[in-house]
Amino acid sequence: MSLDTVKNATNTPDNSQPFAELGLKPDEYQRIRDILKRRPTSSELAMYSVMWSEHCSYKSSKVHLKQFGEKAPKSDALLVGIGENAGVVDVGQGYAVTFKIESHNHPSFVEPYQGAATGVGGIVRDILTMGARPVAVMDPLRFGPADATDTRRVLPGIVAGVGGYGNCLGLPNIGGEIVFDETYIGNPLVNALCVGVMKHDEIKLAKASGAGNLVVLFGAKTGGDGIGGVSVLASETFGEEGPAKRPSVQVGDPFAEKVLIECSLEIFAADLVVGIQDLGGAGLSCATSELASGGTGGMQVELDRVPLRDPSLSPEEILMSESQERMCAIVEPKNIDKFMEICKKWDVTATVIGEVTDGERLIITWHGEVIVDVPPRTVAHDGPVYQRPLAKPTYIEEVAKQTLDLPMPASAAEIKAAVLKIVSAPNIADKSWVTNQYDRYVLGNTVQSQPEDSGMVRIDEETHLGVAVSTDANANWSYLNPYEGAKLALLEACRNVATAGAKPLAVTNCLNFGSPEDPGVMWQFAESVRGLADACLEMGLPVTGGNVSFYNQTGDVAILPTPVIGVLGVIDDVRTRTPMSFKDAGLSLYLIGETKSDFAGSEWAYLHGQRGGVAPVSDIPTAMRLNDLLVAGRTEQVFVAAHDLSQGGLAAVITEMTLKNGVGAKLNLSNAAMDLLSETPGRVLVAVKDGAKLEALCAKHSIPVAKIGETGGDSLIINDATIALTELRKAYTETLPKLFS
Amino acid sequence: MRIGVVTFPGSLDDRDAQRAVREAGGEAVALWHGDSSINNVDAVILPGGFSYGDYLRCGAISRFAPVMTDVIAKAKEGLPVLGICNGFQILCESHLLPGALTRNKDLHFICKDQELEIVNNKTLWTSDYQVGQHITIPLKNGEGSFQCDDNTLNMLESEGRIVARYVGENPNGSRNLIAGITNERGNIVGLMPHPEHAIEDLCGPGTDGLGFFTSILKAMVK
Amino acid sequence: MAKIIVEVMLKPEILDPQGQAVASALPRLGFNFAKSVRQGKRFEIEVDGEPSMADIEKAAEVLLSNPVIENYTVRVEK
Amino acid sequence: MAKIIVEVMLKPEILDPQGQAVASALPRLGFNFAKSVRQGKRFEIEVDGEPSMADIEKAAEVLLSNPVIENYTVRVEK
Ligand SMILES: Nc1ncnc2c1ncn2[C@@H]1O[C@H](COP(=O)(O)OP(=O)(O)O)[C@@H](O)[C@H]1O
Ligand SMILES: [Mg+2]
Repeated sequence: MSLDTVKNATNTPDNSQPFAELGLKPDEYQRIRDILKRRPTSSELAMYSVMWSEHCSYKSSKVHLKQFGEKAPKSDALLVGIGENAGVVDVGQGYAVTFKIESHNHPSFVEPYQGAATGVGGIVRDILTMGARPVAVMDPLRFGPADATDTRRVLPGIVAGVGGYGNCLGLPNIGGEIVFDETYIGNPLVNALCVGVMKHDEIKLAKASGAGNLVVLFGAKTGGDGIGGVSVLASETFGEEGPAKRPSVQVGDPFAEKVLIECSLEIFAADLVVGIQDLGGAGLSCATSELASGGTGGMQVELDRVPLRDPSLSPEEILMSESQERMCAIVEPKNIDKFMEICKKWDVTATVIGEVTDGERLIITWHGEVIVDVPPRTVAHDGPVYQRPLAKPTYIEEVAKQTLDLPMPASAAEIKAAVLKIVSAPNIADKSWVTNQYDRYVLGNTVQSQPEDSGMVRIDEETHLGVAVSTDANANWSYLNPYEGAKLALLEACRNVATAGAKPLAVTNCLNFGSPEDPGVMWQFAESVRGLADACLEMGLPVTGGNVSFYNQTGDVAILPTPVIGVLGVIDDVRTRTPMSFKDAGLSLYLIGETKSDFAGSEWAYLHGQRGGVAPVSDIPTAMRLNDLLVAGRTEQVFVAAHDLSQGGLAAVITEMTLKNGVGAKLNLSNAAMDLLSETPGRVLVAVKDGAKLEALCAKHSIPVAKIGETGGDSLIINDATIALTELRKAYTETLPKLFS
Repeated sequence: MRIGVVTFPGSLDDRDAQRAVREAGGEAVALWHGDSSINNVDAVILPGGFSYGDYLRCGAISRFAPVMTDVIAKAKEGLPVLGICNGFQILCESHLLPGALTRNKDLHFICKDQELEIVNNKTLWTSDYQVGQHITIPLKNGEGSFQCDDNTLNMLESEGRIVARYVGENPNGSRNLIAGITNERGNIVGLMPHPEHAIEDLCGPGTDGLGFFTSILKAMVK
Repeated sequence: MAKIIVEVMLKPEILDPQGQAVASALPRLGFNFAKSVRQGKRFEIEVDGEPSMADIEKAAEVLLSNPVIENYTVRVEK
Repeated sequence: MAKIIVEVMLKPEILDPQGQAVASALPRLGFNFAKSVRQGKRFEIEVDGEPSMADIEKAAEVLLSNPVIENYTVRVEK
């Protein structure tokens, strides 16, 4: 095929172009023609199609995501907000922390290992791009039923991929989630979170300013990886028989990324870049257009200078290639030699591919001929915006009417059986078969990781300043009530951070949903965003960034609405954090917060095949008082241990607390079934030496608290039911190895 | 006491090894794989990580790094060298230590707190431990299964050159539960688990690992 | 007793970080003969009797290789 | 332009967990033909001109294989 230059496009206005195959609607194609006042060249068409795809343009979600900005509480902590590669918050002592979640769901279904691996690689580059040193990762995951054949294919591959890439980068994995549900079969969710740390004055932005400055592409060579992947993958729903369009998958090279990280940090430290952008989805199309529109607008790129792994690539393919482990920097000419020197030291390929120009156009040439001449904003930011129709799905009212009919254990035998049943359920059971494949120690600053409520890393060895991060979603509640579900997920993530004694500071999210072309799904999405925005406003927490993943559905069956919420908290002295478990006998066990009969969306209901009922309703003022209480209790050293109650309720929590250090407990419960299995949000089980001190603290924050038992012995005793820890451990730890080894 | 820690492309636990040296009271000197010499440090640590991505075989490519020429030459003359995890793999690939480290028997990367028994405290790196002492330090690798032929194994056993063994279930399929070995002279030690991640209570399973670093510092003042 | 050899290589368009690492290490050791290196897997399968080639092909496709990124070849060794 | 094939297999006495894993997975998938499986590496090296076989043998011995646990074979592919 001959080169389609701008001149050629002008002379052949009527050539028909495959815009539909590239995922563009006729009116979108027409808009491109209006913008350019001619037909686009094939390279321009490639750029627009990939940048205007759902994944890159957020065309279906934009109108809703706006709320995060509009409702945003004013927060002095926010240094960089939504719109950059990741938000940045001030954590004190001159430190800034950046964190973000991104999804890599569809690629991980097609090729579990590489899909998950490159998912980790992508989010780490986003964090690096902000100027930060990545210091930890997390991996919220969702799978089909644990015993489904496809789960046996997908889960081990995804876990190996998350570990294979993260371990090789030397980033501790400090947490995540593993949840099984029918709706994720064929649509596993691989969300990856990365946290990075820098000093305030080290923050970098994606902008190309200063005419004459050089555009430098560095890192891996460009190959045919995932060409069109970004639009195809994220915009095409999967048919029954599997992915509608199987993309050429991207293969990650974690070693190349590790070297790229160290090389980039050395370049940042020498202050050699004006702007920087990672190459993720949409590759060079995204990097060049975002850099240019982030700056003054003018940029000239000689595409034939791009180092290729596969010399047969056409200019269109080079622009769309999603080859991993690449970065694009804007460098002043006076600094280019130093820049190249550092790249040479790290054996990183670096090439000047163009320069920043006056004017407002992004011009790309191929062997001297102009193949792209566009206003970069129109590619990067002026994509289509959809007001997708919303309709409350009929199931909402139906499930709300259903009344649950669940067995309520009463006798000692029933209580014992119920506890063993719930703690051996795949969703509750010990996840160390997975997490033991992740390095949690590297970098030497991991204070908490799995199975603690939140991951915690030290960021200053002298002052002991640290951050805690948790990600949460309760899709069962979101299914029953998306608005409350999103709020409750935020509250849980905050509580998980506060339980360790850290103060919640900022929010990120990854919104995983079905097809936005389904009004019911779109309603779930809109309600979730509204709930999250309202809750963030009420709690004074800024949303710093996030990601949206649509089309997670097989045929017309969508996944449960799964808004994964990440919360970052700061803790002034990590040495005083409250751990999840106790080592001593004779401590008093208190339940903070009130237990109601909340079985809708509970694990107990799920285990009995019941999805209906009315989800709990969030109580934000109380939740905020509880968080203050937890932080205060840590500072005043009231708690020996504290553990948040969520899926699996008290039964799961007391099991985890006793098994962690092999110290038993005795509980006296007035209503064993409800106390053990209900999942009323806003509760924390604590172990204390001085009960009076705790009661005073709770009174001060007007939070109900009740003594329910004490620690000690080698079994878990609940009223007159006795479970030896050995038996409890067997039930809790055997499930995953049995399924996946 | 100046202890060099070599950073290869893909080294990960190099900063942690330096921190451990400082915690033990020594001076940590960063060495670069491309350096032509170890500029007269008193001992060298080859840290853990995935040097060169563990591609081909763990340590196979790093072994040929410029700095290794000097490390290998001086190690043969008695320079104290500790290879941790990837460092152990590099020492085996360099044939400074016998045997090889291969895929864990269950084929997974393993990260866990591992109990070890110290079986030789005559090396420069283990003198602060008691023979028979049990310690717990992190084990984290995908290719930590120590393999060698029967003759080599008998030699290691009969010459008392096994430094530490895994206690309890064999985590990775290593022959005779071998977690670490030394050379005839006892100046070179290779260890699969990570003592540098057990030097403080906060960010690891206690301080059992510190002994490797205090041992060498004492050995060098003598 | 026959021996079956299954060779699995990454498809040509797929990135091969291992092969690249080897290719760039060779010159550093003074070996300059390699234009490019690809690294793959080789399985030696001892079989008794006369297994059906179809079976072995199937096994190579579903277990020994990942058709998304790899190609395989099967042959019987005399 | 010639292509050189280097095959590297673990020595028979060295434990091969990958081969074992394959051997035990095959029957589970209904394939019962395998008596034993060994997994090794295969390198495809593109060379231009006529490299000295001695060079290639040397590279296979010092870099591509580890004599402590592996054997290798080198051949030129037509
Ligand atoms: N659900 C969301 N909530 C808040 N911000 C979001 C969300 N989804 C996307 N964003 C923001 O939109 C911008 C573009 O997202 P994205 O294209 O994923 O960035 P990148 O390509 O660097 O990953 C980012 O600043 C991202 O944080
Ligand atoms: Mg980005």
